Amino acid sequence: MDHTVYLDHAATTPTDPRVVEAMLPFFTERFGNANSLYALGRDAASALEDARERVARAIGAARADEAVFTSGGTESDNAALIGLATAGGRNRGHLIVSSFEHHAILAPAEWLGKHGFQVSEVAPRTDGVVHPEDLASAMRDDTVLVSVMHGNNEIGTLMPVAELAKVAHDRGALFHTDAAQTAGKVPFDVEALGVDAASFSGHKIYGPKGTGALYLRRGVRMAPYLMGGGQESKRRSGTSNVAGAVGFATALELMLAEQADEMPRLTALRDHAIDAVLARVPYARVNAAEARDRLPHIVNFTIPGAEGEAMLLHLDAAGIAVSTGSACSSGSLKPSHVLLAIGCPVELAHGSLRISLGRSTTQDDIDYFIDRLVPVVERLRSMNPLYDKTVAAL
Amino acid sequence: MDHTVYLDHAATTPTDPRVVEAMLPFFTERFGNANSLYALGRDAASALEDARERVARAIGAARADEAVFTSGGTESDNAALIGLATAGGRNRGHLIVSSFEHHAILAPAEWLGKHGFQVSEVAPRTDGVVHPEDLASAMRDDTVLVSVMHGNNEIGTLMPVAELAKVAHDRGALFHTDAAQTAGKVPFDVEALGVDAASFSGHKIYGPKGTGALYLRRGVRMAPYLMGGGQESKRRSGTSNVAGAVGFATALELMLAEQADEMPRLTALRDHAIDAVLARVPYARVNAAEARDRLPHIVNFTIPGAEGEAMLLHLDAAGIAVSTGSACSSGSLKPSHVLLAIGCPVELAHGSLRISLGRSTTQDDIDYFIDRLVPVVERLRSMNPLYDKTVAAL
Amino acid sequence: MLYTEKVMEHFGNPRNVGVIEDPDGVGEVGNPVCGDVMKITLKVADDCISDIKFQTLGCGAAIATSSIVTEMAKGMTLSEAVMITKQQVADELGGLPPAKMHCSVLATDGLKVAIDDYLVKHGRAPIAGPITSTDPDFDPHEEEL
Amino acid sequence: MLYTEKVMEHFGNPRNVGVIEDPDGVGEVGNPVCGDVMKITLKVADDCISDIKFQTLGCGAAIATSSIVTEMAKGMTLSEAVMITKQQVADELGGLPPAKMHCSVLATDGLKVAIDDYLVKHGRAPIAGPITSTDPDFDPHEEEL
Ligand SMILES: Cc1ncc(COP(=O)(O)O)c(C=O)c1O
Ligand SMILES: Cc1ncc(COP(=O)(O)O)c(C=O)c1O
Repeated sequence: MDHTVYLDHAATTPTDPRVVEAMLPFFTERFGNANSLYALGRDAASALEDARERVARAIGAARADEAVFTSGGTESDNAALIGLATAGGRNRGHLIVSSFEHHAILAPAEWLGKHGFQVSEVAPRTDGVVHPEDLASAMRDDTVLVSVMHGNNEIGTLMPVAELAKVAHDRGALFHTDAAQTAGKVPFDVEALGVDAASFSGHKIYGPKGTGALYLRRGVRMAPYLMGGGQESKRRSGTSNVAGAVGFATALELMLAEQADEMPRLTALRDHAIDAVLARVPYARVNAAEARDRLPHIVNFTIPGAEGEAMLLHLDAAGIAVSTGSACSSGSLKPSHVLLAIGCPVELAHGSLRISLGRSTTQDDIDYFIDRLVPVVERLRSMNPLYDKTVAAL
Repeated sequence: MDHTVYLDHAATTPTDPRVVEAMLPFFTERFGNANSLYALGRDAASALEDARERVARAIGAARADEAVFTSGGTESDNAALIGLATAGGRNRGHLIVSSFEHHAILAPAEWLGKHGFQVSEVAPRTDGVVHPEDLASAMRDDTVLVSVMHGNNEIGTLMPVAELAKVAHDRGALFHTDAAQTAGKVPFDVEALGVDAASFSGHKIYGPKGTGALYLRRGVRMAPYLMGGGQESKRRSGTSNVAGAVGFATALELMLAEQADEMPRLTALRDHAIDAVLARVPYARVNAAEARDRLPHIVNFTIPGAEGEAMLLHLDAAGIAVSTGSACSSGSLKPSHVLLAIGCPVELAHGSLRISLGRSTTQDDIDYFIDRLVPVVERLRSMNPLYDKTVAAL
Repeated sequence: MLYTEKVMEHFGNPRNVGVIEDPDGVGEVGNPVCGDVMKITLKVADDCISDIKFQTLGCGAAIATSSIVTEMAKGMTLSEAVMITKQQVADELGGLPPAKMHCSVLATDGLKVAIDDYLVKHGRAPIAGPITSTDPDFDPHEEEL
Repeated sequence: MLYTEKVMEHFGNPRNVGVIEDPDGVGEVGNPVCGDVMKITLKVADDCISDIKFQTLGCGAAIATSSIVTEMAKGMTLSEAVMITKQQVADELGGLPPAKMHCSVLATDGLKVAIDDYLVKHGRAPIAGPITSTDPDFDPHEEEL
């Protein structure tokens, strides 16, 4: 793995060495159970609460206890959807999710649909954005919960979350947003956005895998998802992963500290990549290109006539790591539900390629990627029995 | 925290430096998403599968894919109870748990009881053991699942799991056991025990907090608890915590490698502690003393006339870490449900103290603990307005 | 759950521990099934609490609240002392974890019972009235989320 | 999901890529909506496959199975070639991830269609019969757990 050009930061990121450093003492020395009353336990509890305060501050939460530590974005999403829907023993009602949510939202929504609730999907438009008017038309009197992601992990579009939350609130529903891809990368403030709950994931922001958080506005009731010893003020049981909480808090703070410099840097690199791909790969297009509000680091291309996985594997052979969409669906042959949701024809969706930039990314990385992409696409197109037909139909 | 005598290994353990060492590369270097197809992802996937094989081997599983990585004992317990009960869309049926399970079992059992299932509790006898005959009488034709822990975390008794599993199987029910306190400490083999599912926790065996595993026998169907990207062969979603899995596997292997030496060493220290406490603290007794099969490292005392938390705090002031039961219930005033389940009168249950030994424990630690315990008990008893009455009633 | 430094200080060095010989008033509240029992003995002079001692079986908060309530009450008039609230006891200790708030009820209740005991023994009307901790609906274990 | 070395080798260096000019038989299977399309052209001499080439739009497994099936078929009699099973194709590659097994169906189907095309064009009866991948109930995306 010598010459790795890593362009898959939306799938995961390396843990920042400063984060590892911050975690280390909590493995071997300050290892107490944060629920234990003696000094070692109190020390762990105070580290945990300190981490909680730092997270709360970083996301603009009014109170530290609004942040609940979890095992990652998936758990936060599952807990939010199911926990908010079923709070107080509720077993029916209507909920709305956008149709291009991560599967960590779609799957629990489907589960709720099989367990007494009614679930509607609100589709993004072709610009990759869920429009408040569309949410408004989907709202019903019995809508209890709306979940629309802050930023999409495959195409990088940002949603007007504050307006969407207002639409939900106007009809008396709670609003949750999946901020796994956005917190730390673009400004994110739970008070400014007015959300009731939000999900975060550590490994997307140079924190450790297996860490995350759920923001839960004070006063919002949630049935706990992991049940047991009653940790996290009874909202999430399981012995507190103090090292993980400290790592997550440290990672999030570092993101904020570097955001002002890193956002424009990545935006420029991304735009350079877009320009070069469009110039050098015939017929290539950027998915949801028209959205103005976007994450600085994610761009999704459709390359007609070349299949995504095949491009990925050839680029891998050249030491370049990219993805065809969400890492979760690797190994599946289903085309991306995100691309389909924004109206990309299924045969084009098979030819998608996502690159996502991060701290390590340089202009050289981008140039190397494009220099390799061009011949890969040519080669695959030359092997494609339908290439001429495909191009003619564009 | 200079003079800490740590006697609370059942609450949590420090991560072994060899475990930390094994994990480190997976934070910063080998950080790929195990679901990604390129080299960095395949490297992560192979480390994950290697860890899975090591875990499977350590618990005697026939196949590596019977081990599912989770975020800890609590998640494993929740997933097993709810996932096995509701597999294939089942929404009714009868289940049995023992009444002195950890709350990570009792709470999801209660949840199932509110969601269509009927739940019975089978009580341990005063020896702290769930007897197969008692389970047999609780079985019904519609019993779908039985969960009885392998070793109790508060009193250290071991259950005849192989016989209990047979009782369940004879009536067509699945059998799950919570092995969070036992795996690695005493022989544990899923094939020999014949269980269908078993829960494990990393931080009880010198592994990292926030890690664990669920054994799921090949062919046993389970509704996934964390839903999303379909990781872990669709049985547990969420980006794989590779560092955590490697840490957990390493910790478990180290436990096995050292078990033959460590078990008798801890047993001797424990028995020394028992002898000394009984000799030097009037009226002290060992809870569930009559059970022959026990964990080497856990012993629970009842000290009539002295309250548990008060003893704990005074011992803490002397640099000694002990617990009054499960760390989870610290901060609650409810007396231990475990002690009540084995018939300990509630007023005595308030006076319980658990010590649990581990790798760092020496004979000096035990002696220091007892030297400090004696005056603490004397002092508290001298402040107890009911002490004479309590003693007279014993 | 975290105790304040002041709680720990009173727990480690409780004031006024013991039993007054030949007391003017005695109050015993709580019961061992709940895990907390407190006994207050006091001496009264000129309707003031001239001496007060306690014995307590219970957790750190039970001992600390017992200790502080005796310190607070010593020297007070009886009618001042019965007015001490559980919140004042908790505040005096720099706060108590929510799960432990009931301990301060125990402390004020013990004091009230001892005062009324003195009054009734001297043929006077009780002034403290019914105590919360004997209310059958009072569940000290009900924690708030 | 992991590909074997042999899959990766055939993906990286596929054999017999291209289109035979003036072929004796042509088979095109799959469709772009499913993401996989394969076209086989072949030459026949003495009822043996004397030359064979493929073009494939598809994933790594689609390209590797296409490549290997042409290698396997080359030199076989037509009746031998139609007997090549998806399992043999997968085995020849050292196995395929479960989710990708359908790719080997595509490869054997393409071969079968090309052979029957040759036979029918020459006024003979087709020998391969119906192909699985055109079965409307066939869902290549149905993974096994
Ligand atoms: C938008 C979004 N939500 C949720 C998740 C799941 O997070 P995790 O991998 O931490 O479980 C991811 C990434 O996998 C994501 O991109
Ligand atoms: C028997 C038992 N089961 C489950 C658990 C929960 O495990 P974890 O803390 O890893 O969530 C524990 C310890 O807390 C335990 O002792």
